[in-house]
Amino acid sequence: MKEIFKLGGILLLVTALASGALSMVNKITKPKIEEQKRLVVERALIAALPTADPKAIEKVIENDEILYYIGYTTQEKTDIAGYAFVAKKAGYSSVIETMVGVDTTGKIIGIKVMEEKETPGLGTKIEEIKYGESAPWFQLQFINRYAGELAVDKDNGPIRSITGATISSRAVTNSIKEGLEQLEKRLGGFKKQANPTQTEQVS
Amino acid sequence: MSMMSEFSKGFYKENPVFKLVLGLCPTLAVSNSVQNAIGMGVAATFVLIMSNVIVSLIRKGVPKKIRIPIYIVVIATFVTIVDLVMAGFAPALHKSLGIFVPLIVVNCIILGRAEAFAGKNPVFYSFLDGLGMGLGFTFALTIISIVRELLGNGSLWGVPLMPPSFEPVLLLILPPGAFLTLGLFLGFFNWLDAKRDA
Amino acid sequence: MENRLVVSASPHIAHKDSVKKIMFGVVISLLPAAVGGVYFFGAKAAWVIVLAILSAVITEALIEKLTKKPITIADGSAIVTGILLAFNVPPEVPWWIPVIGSAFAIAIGKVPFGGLGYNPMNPALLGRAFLLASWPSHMTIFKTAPKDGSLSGINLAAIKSYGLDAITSATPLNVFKTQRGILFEWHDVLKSGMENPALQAKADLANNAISQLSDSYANLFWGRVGGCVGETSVFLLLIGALYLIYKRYIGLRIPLTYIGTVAVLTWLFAGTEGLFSGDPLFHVLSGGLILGAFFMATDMVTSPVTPKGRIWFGVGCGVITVIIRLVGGYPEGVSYSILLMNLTVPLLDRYTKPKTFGKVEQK
Amino acid sequence: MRLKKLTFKGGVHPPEYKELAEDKAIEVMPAPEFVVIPIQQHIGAPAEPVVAVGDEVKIGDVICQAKGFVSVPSHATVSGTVKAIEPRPHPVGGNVLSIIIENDGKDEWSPDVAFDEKYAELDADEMKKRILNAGLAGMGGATFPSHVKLSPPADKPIDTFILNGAECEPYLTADHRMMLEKTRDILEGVKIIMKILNCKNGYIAIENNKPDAVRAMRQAVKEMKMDVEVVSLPVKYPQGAEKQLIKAITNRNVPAGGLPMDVGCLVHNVGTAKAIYDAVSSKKPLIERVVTVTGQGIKEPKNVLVRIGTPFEKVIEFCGGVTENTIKIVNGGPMMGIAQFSMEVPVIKGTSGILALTDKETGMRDPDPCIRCARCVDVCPMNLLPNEMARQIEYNNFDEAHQLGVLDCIECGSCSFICPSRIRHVHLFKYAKMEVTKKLKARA
Amino acid sequence: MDLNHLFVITISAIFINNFVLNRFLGICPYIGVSKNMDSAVGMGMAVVFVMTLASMVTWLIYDFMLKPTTSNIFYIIFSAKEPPDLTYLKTIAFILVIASLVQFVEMVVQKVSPTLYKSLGIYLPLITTNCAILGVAFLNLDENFNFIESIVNGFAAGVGFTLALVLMAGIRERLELAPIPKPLRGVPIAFLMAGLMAIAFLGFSGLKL
Ligand SMILES: Cc1cc2nc3c(=O)[nH]c(=O)nc-3n(C[C@H](O)[C@H](O)[C@H](O)COP(=O)(O)O)c2cc1C
Ligand SMILES: Cc1cc2nc3c(=O)[nH]c(=O)nc-3n(C[C@H](O)[C@H](O)[C@H](O)COP(=O)(O)O)c2cc1C
Ligand SMILES: Cc1cc2nc3c(=O)[nH]c(=O)nc-3n(C[C@H](O)[C@H](O)[C@H](O)COP(=O)(O)O)c2cc1C
Ligand SMILES: Cc1cc2nc3c(=O)[nH]c(=O)nc-3n(C[C@H](O)[C@H](O)[C@H](O)CO)c2cc1C
Ligand code: SF4
Ligand code: SF4
Ligand code: SF4
Ligand code: SF4
Ligand code: FES
Repeated sequence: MKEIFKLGGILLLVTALASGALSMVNKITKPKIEEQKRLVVERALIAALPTADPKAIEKVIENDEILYYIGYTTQEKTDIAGYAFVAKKAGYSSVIETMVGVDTTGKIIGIKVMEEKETPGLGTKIEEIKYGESAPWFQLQFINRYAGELAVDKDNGPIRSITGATISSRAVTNSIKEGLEQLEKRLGGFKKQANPTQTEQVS
Repeated sequence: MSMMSEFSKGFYKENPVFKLVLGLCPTLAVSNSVQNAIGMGVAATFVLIMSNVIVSLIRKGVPKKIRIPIYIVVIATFVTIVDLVMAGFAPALHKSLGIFVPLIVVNCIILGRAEAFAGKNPVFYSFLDGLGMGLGFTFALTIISIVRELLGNGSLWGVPLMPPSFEPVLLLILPPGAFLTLGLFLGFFNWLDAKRDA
Repeated sequence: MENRLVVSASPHIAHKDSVKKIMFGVVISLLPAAVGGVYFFGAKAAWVIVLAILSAVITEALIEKLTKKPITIADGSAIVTGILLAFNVPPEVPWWIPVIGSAFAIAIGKVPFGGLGYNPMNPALLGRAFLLASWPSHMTIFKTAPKDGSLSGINLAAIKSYGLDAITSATPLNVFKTQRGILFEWHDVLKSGMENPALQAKADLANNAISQLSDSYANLFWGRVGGCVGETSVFLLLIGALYLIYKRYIGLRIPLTYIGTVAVLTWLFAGTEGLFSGDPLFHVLSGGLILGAFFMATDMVTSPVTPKGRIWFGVGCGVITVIIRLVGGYPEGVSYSILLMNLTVPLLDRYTKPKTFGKVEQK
Repeated sequence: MRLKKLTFKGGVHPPEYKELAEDKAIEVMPAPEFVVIPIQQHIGAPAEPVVAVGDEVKIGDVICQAKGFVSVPSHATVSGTVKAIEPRPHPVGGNVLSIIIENDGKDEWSPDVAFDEKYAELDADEMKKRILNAGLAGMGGATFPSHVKLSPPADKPIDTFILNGAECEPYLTADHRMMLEKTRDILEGVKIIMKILNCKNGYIAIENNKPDAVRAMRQAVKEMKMDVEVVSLPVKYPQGAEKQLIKAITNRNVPAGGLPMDVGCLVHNVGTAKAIYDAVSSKKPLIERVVTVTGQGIKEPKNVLVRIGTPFEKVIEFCGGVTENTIKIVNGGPMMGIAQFSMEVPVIKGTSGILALTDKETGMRDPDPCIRCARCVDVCPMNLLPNEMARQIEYNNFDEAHQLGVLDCIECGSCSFICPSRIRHVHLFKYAKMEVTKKLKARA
Repeated sequence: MDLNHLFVITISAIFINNFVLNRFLGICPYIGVSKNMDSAVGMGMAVVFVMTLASMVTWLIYDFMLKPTTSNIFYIIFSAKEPPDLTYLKTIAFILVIASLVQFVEMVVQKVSPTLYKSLGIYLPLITTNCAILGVAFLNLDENFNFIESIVNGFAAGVGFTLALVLMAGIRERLELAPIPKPLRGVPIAFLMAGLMAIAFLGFSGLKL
């Protein structure tokens, strides 16, 4: 019995030491990790709203849910550069999340796929950057298009789908289209000032 | 025992993957690209070295009965360090290695070396053993991933290398490709050994 | 004279069949469908078949030569594998697809396990699954419409009159799957009470397309539809199957339970208007079901030896085929269902071992 | 009136080749210059020689005496001098102590042998004694002592007797000819057996490829006013195996490892029935039997009445000798018979046929790998998995083979016959049975 | 509780994302214990049991001890100012909990049912440091599963593991009796077979329920 307590004590001590050491490491890395998480969204927003001032992007929240973002051209927040939102839809083997930015007329000005776990080599081509190019060719096709045009070639639209990954291509395309339609409803039509319930400064 | 052999045995003679057939899950899971393979290899090597060193240091003071739990705590500590640092400084790698980073804890190479070697040998040898085994593991991961990435994606370290007309053998970077490649490598090394012994 | 006497255990006479005879029997039984493939899809289909056979045979001979084993290509099993692989790829694939597929089938699927008789899974289907996973674009795109027919099997007149051309550039099962998806989407929209005129138009088209599919039985039966080289003509395949049955090279347990299960399950679940609204005949005639049921699920090496085991094997193939066709990631499920059931063969054999004669009354 | 099809599960249809000899009436072969009579021609304990070298014997004299209950005596089959008592090659294998008698050509009979008018009134015990004294061992091939079979324990009464005239083995026609030529003798034998056992149901089972035998039997049964049924069975090997025969006729399953008497049945071969008649009516011992000498290798296939102990060579000579391309000499039928090293071996009580097979007939080839075609499984009358057992035995896994039921195998050879890969199942199973019994004994 | 959702989790864990064939977890026992059917079944049952239990326990630990919420027990016991974020200790906590849990189960089983111990117990120590068990705990976190979902996922993952293991065992018993080329015998052929199995399981990929 006594031995058990002794051994238990030693084990506890070792664990406590280890936890102590880890809490120190954690102090150093924690801010870094949180920064990384924020950067993912931030980078996506910058990509989606290239005309907005990165420091002047607000999120529109309702019931703890981010509905969309508003980007202003300057920090004075006088002119709206555009809106951004996250489009989601199930692809082949995962839910694909894309940050989409539109200008006030509803024209897409930037997109970035944030999250997907599609089949490597097939579905993941939605993020593929061809050698020598600077942006994923699949995503570039969406720039300057309006909701009405969005459909992949198999559905007689102009978006060239990835060979062998029509499902992923369709998921991205349709999620953006639906997101845009929803945003339009929320804004009460494009080219109009929205009526946000609550706004808050991002970054 | 020679220092050189403690270090070099991990590469071929006692290669953890090809010869000891240990640590298979990460080997299969992250060998789909050279980047992942080397990232995982370095992470595991770090944990191996550090846990070997610490275990060797404390080997005399640890009661026999609870040595395994204590080793596990030591290993888990270093794994957590790797996990946190990777999340903070190499988020992309962290994401693509996924749960296989924390799972280094249960990678039997590490506990195996602690138990079989570091618990019985002085610090410097344990360090060499950890380094050698870790590099051996990294080496195994790397050559598997070279085959898989080059043929399965037409690239190495993400850089396209094959002529544009090459159509990659996608299966190789899918799960079945991992099993098949490892199986063929294991068979190939058995064959090599048999040929050398003959 | 005396020293010439051979002493061996009984029996002292043997049936005249041999492995070689059986394998070449299968080759003969596949000829009608092969000729049909060439007739419907043109010379490139012939190329695919020839390349697949050559690759299978050469791969087997080469490995055996390198490993200094007896060369076994004369037994004909590699030829069967080659033909069946060719039957399972689209006619317009690049030349290296059948070559690599056959090589994989033999070099990975057969030889490492000990060669003929020991491979646990169907080599030809492994070859196909390998090709499908590696080069899905080549393996899922069908461009060649058969002679005298359309890819989807829908009659050309109907295509024109219904304005279906946009959705009929695919094989019948492809059309079925995508159009059924649209209908379900439309049902959801209807239920939610929203309006969506664009979708409604699509749903109307989908309804037309599906009803046209049902009217294409004759095309499916004769083979005037798109698809893989050897899978399209039910008629020609059945001629070969009858020959095999007549020769007793295959039994009926697997094919009948397989096809029966598919028919029942599709009748139950494959409709768009609830239970019992499916079209079993369409499902039995389309895709590679007939090819799979008579020529591939019956591969004796990779199917159970016990009578009951063969029945469960057929049922299992049927269930998985229907699951994949209705909710899976592919329009067609025959290949994968057979491969998956191959995995269960040792278990089936084990748990369906017949009771020894005389053991029945004991206990 | 039977509605069920009279058959059993499994079985094969080998080519019959019965036409070679079925129309040949039984010919009596003259006694040879010498005979070789092994002391063991039956299942059970070997008999004990009671003559010495140099002794003079007459036909029917006992030359070796039964030793124990499961054993039978043997008799001199020619008159003459005992020349030697030494091991000689035996058709069932190995060398067995044999009594060699030189024929003096006089054909003198032992005085005991005489027709007894009142034999039918003898009681069962006396009949059984005569049967034992006549040295009867089953002539269907298994050579089990007949008197033992006819003495079931009191708790296992036998209500059904089946006369086995199936002769399902290809080539063999001896039983067929006997049923045509000795119809009445056989039926008298049946009467005796049914009397000994006091059983009510009698069946005479004949495969329907012998319609003339069925007709002859039916006719004779009617004439003799016997209450037995002549059953015509579909042609399928091994229809004559007793468990399968009992299943086909009575639909009873003899338990695995059990005996026919466990289900109240007894089966005897037609040759045995005739011998029983001879033994009981005339005290005539078993000194000769009908042998079918046939096969493509025999120049003049015949059914021959041969003295027990006649060397194969002589019998074959009597049938014109063998052709050049003969590669196999078999004692028995082609499915279960035993291939011989030499033609010196003698005809014994269980020799139903002598086959000379040519290379073409045997279709011998080296085995291919098993392709799991399951034909062997489909044909096995015992419902075993021959392919699995064979594979386990090839890897010396006798425990697994035992579990798969190798001891239940009746060695009918259907599996090997049908196998396209020419797997030598029966060879493996015989070997495995030995190993398994050895192991079981060691364990016990 | 949405039963449909639980059904999807189950099917996904067994067939679509099979632990062994798709996620590469538990490969060592999969290769090591699949030579014989009886041990495969024993190991499988042990894994199902421990995975379910581990999913349950680690979920509780994570939600009530590590996560910075107001129901964190350290927050309650020490009445700290704000809930502590101890999530960085999850690896160390999980492995210790799983290891002691398995030990405890082993002891209980040994006491309560010696027969069960005989068939199951010998596999328990092997499982302690098996990545499949720890893996399921992390996956439950990754997927944000709630308590019930975690348990269902743990159970189904175990079943998926057992399925792959038992199928493999059946096939390997047959491969023992095959003339496999020497260098491939044993582990290499098992990997090739696993690869072919994984190809067959691709048939389930993209299943939409
Ligand atoms: C192993 C495997 C993984 C797949 N992964 C994806 C995927 O990530 N995204 C996708 O859209 N389709 C995927 N597919 C589906 C097929 O490629 C499917 O045929 C294709 O999506 C249909 O597109 P197509 O119309 O271009 O042929 C996968 C197929 C296989 C065999
Ligand atoms: C496979 C097999 C086939 C047999 N075929 C026959 C047959 O056709 N005729 C026959 O009389 N005995 C046949 N027998 C022998 C019988 O089972 C049984 O031993 C015999 O009929 C008993 O009679 P007996 O004691 O008079 O020899 C066969 C045995 C086996 C194992
Ligand atoms: C050890 C042994 C004991 C036997 N005991 C009897 C018996 O008591 N009664 C009986 O009718 N047959 C008995 N038999 C004979 C069998 O029933 C059967 O006739 C004989 O084995 C030959 O049959 P077969 O030619 O079908 O193989 C016995 C056989 C053996 C091997
Ligand atoms: C009826 C029958 C069906 C066959 N089906 C196939 C098949 O689907 N795929 C294949 O590779 N070989 C098939 N074969 C050939 C042979 O069995 C095959 O090559 C072996 O699986 C290789 O060991 C078949 C053979 C027969 C007799
Ligand atoms: S961690 Fe365990 S299961 Fe994995 S390789 Fe090591 S011993 Fe095997
Ligand atoms: S011994 Fe042979 S021929 Fe005679 S009855 Fe039996 S099986 Fe038929
Ligand atoms: S020899 Fe044995 S295993 Fe073969 S068929 Fe006859 S009873 Fe069955
Ligand atoms: S008949 Fe021959 S090849 Fe066919 S399963 Fe039986 S043993 Fe194998
Ligand atoms: S089981 Fe070995 S590392 Fe996963």
